Amino acid sequence: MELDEIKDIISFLKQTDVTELIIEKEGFKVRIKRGSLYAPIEITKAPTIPQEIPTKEVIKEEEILHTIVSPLVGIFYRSPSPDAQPFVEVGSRVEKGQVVCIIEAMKIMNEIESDVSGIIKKILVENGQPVEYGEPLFLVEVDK
Amino acid sequence: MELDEIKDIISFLKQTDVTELIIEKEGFKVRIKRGSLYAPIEITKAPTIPQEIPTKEVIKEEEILHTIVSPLVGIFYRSPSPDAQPFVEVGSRVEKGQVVCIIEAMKIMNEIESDVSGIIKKILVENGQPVEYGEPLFLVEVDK
Amino acid sequence: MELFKKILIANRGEIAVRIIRACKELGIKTVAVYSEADRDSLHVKLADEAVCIGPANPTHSYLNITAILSAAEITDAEAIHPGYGFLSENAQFAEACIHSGITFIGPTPENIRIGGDKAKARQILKRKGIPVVPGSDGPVSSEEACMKVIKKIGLPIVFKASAGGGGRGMRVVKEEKEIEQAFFMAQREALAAFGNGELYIEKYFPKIRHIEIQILADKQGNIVYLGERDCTIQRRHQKLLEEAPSPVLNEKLRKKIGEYAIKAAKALKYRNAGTFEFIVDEDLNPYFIEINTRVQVEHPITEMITDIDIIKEQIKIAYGYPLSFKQHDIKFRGHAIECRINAEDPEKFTPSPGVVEFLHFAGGPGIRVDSYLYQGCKVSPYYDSLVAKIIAYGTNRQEAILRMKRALEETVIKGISTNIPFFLKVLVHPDFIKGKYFTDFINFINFYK
Amino acid sequence: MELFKKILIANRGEIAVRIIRACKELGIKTVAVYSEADRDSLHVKLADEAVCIGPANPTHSYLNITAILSAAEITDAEAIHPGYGFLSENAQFAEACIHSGITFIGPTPENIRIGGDKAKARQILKRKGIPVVPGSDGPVSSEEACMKVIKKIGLPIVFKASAGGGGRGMRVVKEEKEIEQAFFMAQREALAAFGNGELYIEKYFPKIRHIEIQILADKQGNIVYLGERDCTIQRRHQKLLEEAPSPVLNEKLRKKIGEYAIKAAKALKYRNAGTFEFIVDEDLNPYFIEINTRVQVEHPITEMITDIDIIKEQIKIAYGYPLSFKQHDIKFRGHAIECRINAEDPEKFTPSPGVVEFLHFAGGPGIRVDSYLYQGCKVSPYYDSLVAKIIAYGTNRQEAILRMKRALEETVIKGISTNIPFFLKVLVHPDFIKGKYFTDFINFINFYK
Repeated sequence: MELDEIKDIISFLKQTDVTELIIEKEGFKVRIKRGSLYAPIEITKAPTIPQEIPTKEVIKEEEILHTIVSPLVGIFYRSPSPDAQPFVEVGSRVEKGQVVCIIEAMKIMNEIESDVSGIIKKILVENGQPVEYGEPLFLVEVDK
Repeated sequence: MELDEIKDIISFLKQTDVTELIIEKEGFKVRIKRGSLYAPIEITKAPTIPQEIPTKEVIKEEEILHTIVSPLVGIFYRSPSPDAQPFVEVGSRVEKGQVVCIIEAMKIMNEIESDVSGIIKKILVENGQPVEYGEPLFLVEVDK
Repeated sequence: MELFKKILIANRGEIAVRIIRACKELGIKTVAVYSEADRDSLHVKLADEAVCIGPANPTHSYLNITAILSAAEITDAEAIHPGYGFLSENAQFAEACIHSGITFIGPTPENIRIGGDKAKARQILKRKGIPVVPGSDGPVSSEEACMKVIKKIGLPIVFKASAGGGGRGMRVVKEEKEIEQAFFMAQREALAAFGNGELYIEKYFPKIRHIEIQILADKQGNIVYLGERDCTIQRRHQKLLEEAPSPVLNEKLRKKIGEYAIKAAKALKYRNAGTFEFIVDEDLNPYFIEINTRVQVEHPITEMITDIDIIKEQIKIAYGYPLSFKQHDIKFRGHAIECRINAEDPEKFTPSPGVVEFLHFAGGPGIRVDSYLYQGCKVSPYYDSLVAKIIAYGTNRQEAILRMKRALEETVIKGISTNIPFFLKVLVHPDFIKGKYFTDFINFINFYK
Repeated sequence: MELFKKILIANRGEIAVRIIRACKELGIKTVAVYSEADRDSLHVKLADEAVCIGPANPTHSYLNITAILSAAEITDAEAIHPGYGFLSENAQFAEACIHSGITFIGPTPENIRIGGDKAKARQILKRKGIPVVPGSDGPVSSEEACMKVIKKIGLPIVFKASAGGGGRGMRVVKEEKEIEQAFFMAQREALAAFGNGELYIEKYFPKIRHIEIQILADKQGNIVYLGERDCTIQRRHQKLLEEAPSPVLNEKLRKKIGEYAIKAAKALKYRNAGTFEFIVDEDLNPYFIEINTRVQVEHPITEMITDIDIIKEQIKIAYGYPLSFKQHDIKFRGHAIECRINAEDPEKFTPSPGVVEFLHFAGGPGIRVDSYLYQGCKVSPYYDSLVAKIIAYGTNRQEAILRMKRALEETVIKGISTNIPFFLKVLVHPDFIKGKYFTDFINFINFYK
């Protein structure tokens, strides 16, 4: 039994109400005990703006991909004007310092530059959507 | 199993609600216990009547000795009248059903009988002291 | 102010906590009593002293008169506050206190006896000119006696047990052919529940409101009423939500019913706190139904609108002080609502005992919480399912409703189920918002949405 | 009642929670803003929407005007409530709101500017016949100017910064030889703290009480005062415990100071909620000292004794409604005390951030808790150490004191240190109980017992 298998079991257990599990296998013994949990803090639903970030995916891919996040609150635009071409598409190559989008705050258009060089693998926000400070915008496969 | 692997497991566990994990493998045994999750409940000092029972000792000896507890609330008396001899002393032999003390409740003297046969090893309450329901009175070494 | 030095609280749960708080604010030492199941309960932690009085089963602990009086004796408590439930309406207990030289904080044993004999209370108050629900003059013991009464007042009627409470020994009769069976069923039920099969008859009103008047009476004979509480929102005769003032009473009617209560209390030589219960029909006619000779669960809503601490007044009256205010000093202000938070399934109303795994009560303006819960505490299956009372005050009814709503939305209780989802439905129901509801209101709440 | 559909709360902690509660009770949607350190904070959980506006450092989040206005824009908030602290007394922010078409819930930018220019406010109100502490007419810019003033009013005096607050830029002078150094030190401190070295002089009274008057002013020009708050219990100019009414004011003096505040508010064309601060000397002479152009931390004690919800009134006034009551409608009732529970060492007053491991607040009659704490929450080192306000109401001062004491004794906060032990010493101190204390009271509390 490998470490990854154990982790996998524990992750699975979190979704169940099992409190103790003992596995004996080929001279291997694992005992997992859960419980006496701190109650998870869910005072009320706290919807954040914008609608749910696909956290799972981002976190998984974050391990290998770089995330460009929003440095300010505002409206996300993919192109300099409604008729213009987007700054970048999935698959575009970007250089560090290259403008990848615009965030409008207080009627001012702020050009957002990539902080790495690499390939855009995913665009996480829709054109015209409001974004928070620190919100993930792009996933980039960084040049090695 | 390497130190790094163990560290890795511990880091991972921090994100879960697992409280105990035992892994035995190739003559290697790891037990990880997390804890002190629930804050202990100590709202305020809750002094009980009478003054503190020497709980530790009682619990230790309880494992081998039998405890005669008070079946009612009242005043504990060791003898039938102030001038009389006590019903029992440490070292006395008692038979099941033998009176070991009196508990006065509402001006009524209630004779308390031993529920086992054996030797009195300890008298836990002072003469004239108030006792609660269920309060330990005597420790008895039960006949085998 | 000279007062008792030490009071024993012969109760548990939120009302024991409530009484301990009042004592602390009066500088009085407190003795909690507890069963083995309640060793870690909040009232035990808050009291200055605590005495274990028996096992979990209340018959052998909270209803054990000898154990409680012994506990008072060994701790030198000068008085006992019985709270509500348990021994609070037990005349023998009140007498036993008096015989032991301990002050019973409540009405006289005679008051308690009358409160427990509903048919007699009806008779006495009727003679004093207080309207009672049309029905029998005292108990009816035969079918023929029943028929006579029914001929006079007409159907529908309801059989009630003289010793009754909580809906047991009650039977509604709508058609003549049901009379016989209903009579015997109610009699049997009353006998089984109260050891007393005596029944009386009342006219049955399908659309009523349940209005009760809080009174305070000192030993000098001064009596005041603290306005009414509207306890119409019930489920099987168990109150769930109360409000004060009632949305249907006008100033004139309030005064009229209040004065009935005073007259009744005078006739009965009533002492200490008490509640006179009335029903009010669709045409706003009030009829006396019964007396509760103890502090009520819902007393806080009266405290919120009158600024009078009923528990403290009970203690001062029991010590011998005259009331420090007269009827005209009592000013009503704003509106208060109480929700009784029960540990129960919000749809099926089945009890839900357990350990409270996470707890967060609402705070902020106008919110009062009376509860024995703390995070990590046990809600025992042995006792009442009431775990908290959330009380919302507002300058008007609308503010009180909206405040209660936001308070319930803020409240988080995990580990046990509660009826909070039920109240959230009540508070947005158009009939509730309009104040137009009767005791059958709960039937109009959709539980399965 | 027609009102804003959505309000953004440009604050955090207990005051953000307080404002969200008021909005919920008015049926207004709320937008919380938060820094990265506050992602799990209670105000974020309670609001309908929440926007992250920057990193933990408040300069880049809660003080970031652009980020906050952008957040209002993307969420379509119609108004912003600034709470206290942060941007609440920033005239530029109020103006920026107005320019963005967003209602600023607070006074006008002009009001805020006058509030921030203490020397000028003194001058204006003095001309209107309101007694101010004897001192300079406006700022003093040279040693010679100082000497002139001092010759007139005599020593001791205190130098204060025109832009000041929180005790910075303040220096007491008791002897003539200290004047020069004190002047330059105060100037340098004021410059460093506020970017403005302007000073003015006031007579220094060693034994004073700090009394403030809460006013409400609508856009139609109606102004009322809601009585005073006594904020004399302070440590280094930081208020710790406040009470209303003041134990030293009589009816006549209360009215007099209240009317000074109204006169001042009229002179300044004041709008929305505001506080006029006075000192009262040992002979009960009041002197105006400054204006606070925002809601105060201690506003709940006024709410308790007047039954007026100040935050709701602020919102209604900002929307354009006239006040729904006149001065003679305001009735004062009972007594209220607030203790500011800070996450700090109770003896050394050093901050104590951390995770709240166990939490149990007091409940029961007369207790209000305004807090952002929940069990498991983080108390961040980046912000103010105020974690909760416990407010006790009583029908009289004695009841309020005893109630506060029992509430603090019931309260359990683990994982962080708090100043609750300090308050427990204050509440039993004979001078406090007699109501005879001045701003130096804290020196008489023995911390090491």
